[in-house]
Amino acid sequence: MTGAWSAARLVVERDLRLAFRNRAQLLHPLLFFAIVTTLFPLALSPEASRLRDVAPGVLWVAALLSSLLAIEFLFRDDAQDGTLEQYALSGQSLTWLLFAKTVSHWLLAGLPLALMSPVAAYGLGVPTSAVPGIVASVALGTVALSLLGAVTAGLTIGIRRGGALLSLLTLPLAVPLLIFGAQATARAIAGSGIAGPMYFLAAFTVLGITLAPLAAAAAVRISLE
Amino acid sequence: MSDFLSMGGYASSVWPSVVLTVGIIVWNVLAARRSFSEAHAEARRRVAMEQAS
Amino acid sequence: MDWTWFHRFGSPPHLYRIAGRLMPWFAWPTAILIALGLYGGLVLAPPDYQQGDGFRIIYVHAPSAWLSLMAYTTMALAAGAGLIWRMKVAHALAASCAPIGAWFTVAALGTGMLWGKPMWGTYWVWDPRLTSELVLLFLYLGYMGLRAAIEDPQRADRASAVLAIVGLVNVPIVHYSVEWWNSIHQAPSVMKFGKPTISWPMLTPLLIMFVGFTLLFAALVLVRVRGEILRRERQSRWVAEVVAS
Amino acid sequence: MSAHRLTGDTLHVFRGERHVLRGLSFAAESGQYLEVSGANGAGKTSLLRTIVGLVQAESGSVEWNGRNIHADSRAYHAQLAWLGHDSPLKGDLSAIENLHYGTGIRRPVDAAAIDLALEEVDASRFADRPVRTLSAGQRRRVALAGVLLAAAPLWVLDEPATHLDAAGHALVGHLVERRIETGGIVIAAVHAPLPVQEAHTRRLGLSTK
Repeated sequence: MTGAWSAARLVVERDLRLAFRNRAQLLHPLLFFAIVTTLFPLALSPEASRLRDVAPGVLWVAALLSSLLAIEFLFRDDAQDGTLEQYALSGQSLTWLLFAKTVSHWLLAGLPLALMSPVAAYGLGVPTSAVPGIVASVALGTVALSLLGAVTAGLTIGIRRGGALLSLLTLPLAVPLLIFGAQATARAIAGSGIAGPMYFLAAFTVLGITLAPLAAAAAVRISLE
Repeated sequence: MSDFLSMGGYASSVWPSVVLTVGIIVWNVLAARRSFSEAHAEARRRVAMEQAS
Repeated sequence: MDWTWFHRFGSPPHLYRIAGRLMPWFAWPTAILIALGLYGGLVLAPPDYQQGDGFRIIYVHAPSAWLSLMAYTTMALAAGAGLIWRMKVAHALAASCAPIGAWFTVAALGTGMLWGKPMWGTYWVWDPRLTSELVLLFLYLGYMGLRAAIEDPQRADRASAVLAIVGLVNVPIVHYSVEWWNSIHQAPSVMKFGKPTISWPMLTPLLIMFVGFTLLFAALVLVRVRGEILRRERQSRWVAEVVAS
Repeated sequence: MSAHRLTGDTLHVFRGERHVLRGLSFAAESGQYLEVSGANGAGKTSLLRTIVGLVQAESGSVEWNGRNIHADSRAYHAQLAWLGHDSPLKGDLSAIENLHYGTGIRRPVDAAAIDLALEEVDASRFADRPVRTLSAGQRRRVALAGVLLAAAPLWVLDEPATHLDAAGHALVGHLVERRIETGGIVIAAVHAPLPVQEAHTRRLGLSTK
């Protein structure tokens, strides 16, 4: 019997290897993020001060929507080719394996987004002093979002044209993330401490780590039935 | 009476609110009953079909 | 401890009969209490010194908001029971709560907006309560959307149950974060909704309305749950006997 | 080598509105091959999915060595190899990589064991190619190598020989034969009977009504 850690490592490794063999799919959410944040200056005004005011909201809404694109693919292939069934019948804890899958999803979707956010922020006239705060808040927020997405993606497995439904299920649940994430970004831009909203984001993430994999496993089992 | 109806100048807010809420209550009562009778009719149709076959 | 009541409650024909028998006992008091509460609130209660007669909207708004939350909580708890004990009747109960809750969320939102027009000068401001209600409406719509999208009724029951529970954990977090967000962005002089200086003649009709809406919810659920049980038990013999008579 | 026993007791299974299994019972023990046959829609797949625990029966139970399979499902799944209708393979990975990850989460497996398993299903020739480039029959062979590698006493196979040629069909029969001779139990849903010795075979026919 494979130990739990090795099993999780194998799940992550497989996802990473698959993603690098098929890099285009990886880039789509990032391109989406870049394009949306580019559209705002065109729609509003190129004036730096006005852009700076809306930057937190623009960054977070764009991050939320592009993560949603990635979440749609979280389980789709694995459900179609029967890999999820094999996970469920592997003798390992399905909760644990799905947690590993969520980790690999964050590495492939959330982390690149966090690393790209300074570029988008710079385009919105955000001072470079805000970069660490923005990266930290987007990185933490996307962890929680990946966890949340694992649950809702698990619920919508096998539903034809489930994309819009997935948004309807995920976005209301992500409201706290948006509020605290955007607030952290706003404070980073203003140069005041971001600790307050970051604590909330962290608390939400911890709650997500403890509960979301369980709910995701339940959701996947139900969807496989 | 007209005092009561004018609601101290707030008639345009108070009365639509009351109408909306009462309307939703009535609608829900009707919808609940319709939902039940549909399920009932459907079950009856099914039983009849099974007896016929 | 005697668990027979639990198993009897879990038996679909039993709940079907009980619900049918209990329903009138909720329906009539509901009608009387709501009529009484409306009369008390619209006629007897004195106007608020600050909001005048406009505050009377609270007699329909607050009970609707209360019902919308109560329905969501009931739905999620019933869904949880259905998941844990694989109880059909619990899923039937959860399914009956959703449309009722969604409608009264609409009522709470609509009356809130109508209150906002004279008080804020616009139908919509991002008041924390209204915002929370709006998110709640989306949660209800997502729940019903998921249910409708899954063809297999048992799978629909169980999948939507997971969603309801996740939503229940999230509702207080949403509420809290919206309050927090509002405290940062809102100017303090803006009047918060539903905070008139309350006195007994004002409070009594409100309490009557709360009880009335609670009974209304129970009565509506009792009617709907019977239909949901029939839908889930189509194959069983007892249904054939019940619908034949 | 311990003897195993799998039993199903008055299983009732619904798929949506349809009552597919109406009080089905069966038993199989070490050294037996249980062949499930029936027309399309007779409930073969539902039965197999109930046996492995993906589907829960409305009433009735499946027991592995006298214990309900849902009592300790992880221990049960560790002794079970499941092959569904589709071969659970990733098109962008080679056969070897697929087996490395697929089997790896169940039990530690080295390259030599994977090579051996691929040889046994006559898939060594295309072991390095991305699975995407293989034919459906070749994929089925790789998936069967995965079943071999699981080293599980119980095999539950849904149409193991689909897409396979005559030689592949014989191969599946041979693999099943070997599994039951060494104390295993194999349950398979099939359209055409597998070439397995009659003495070891139990048959379970499902009808649509």
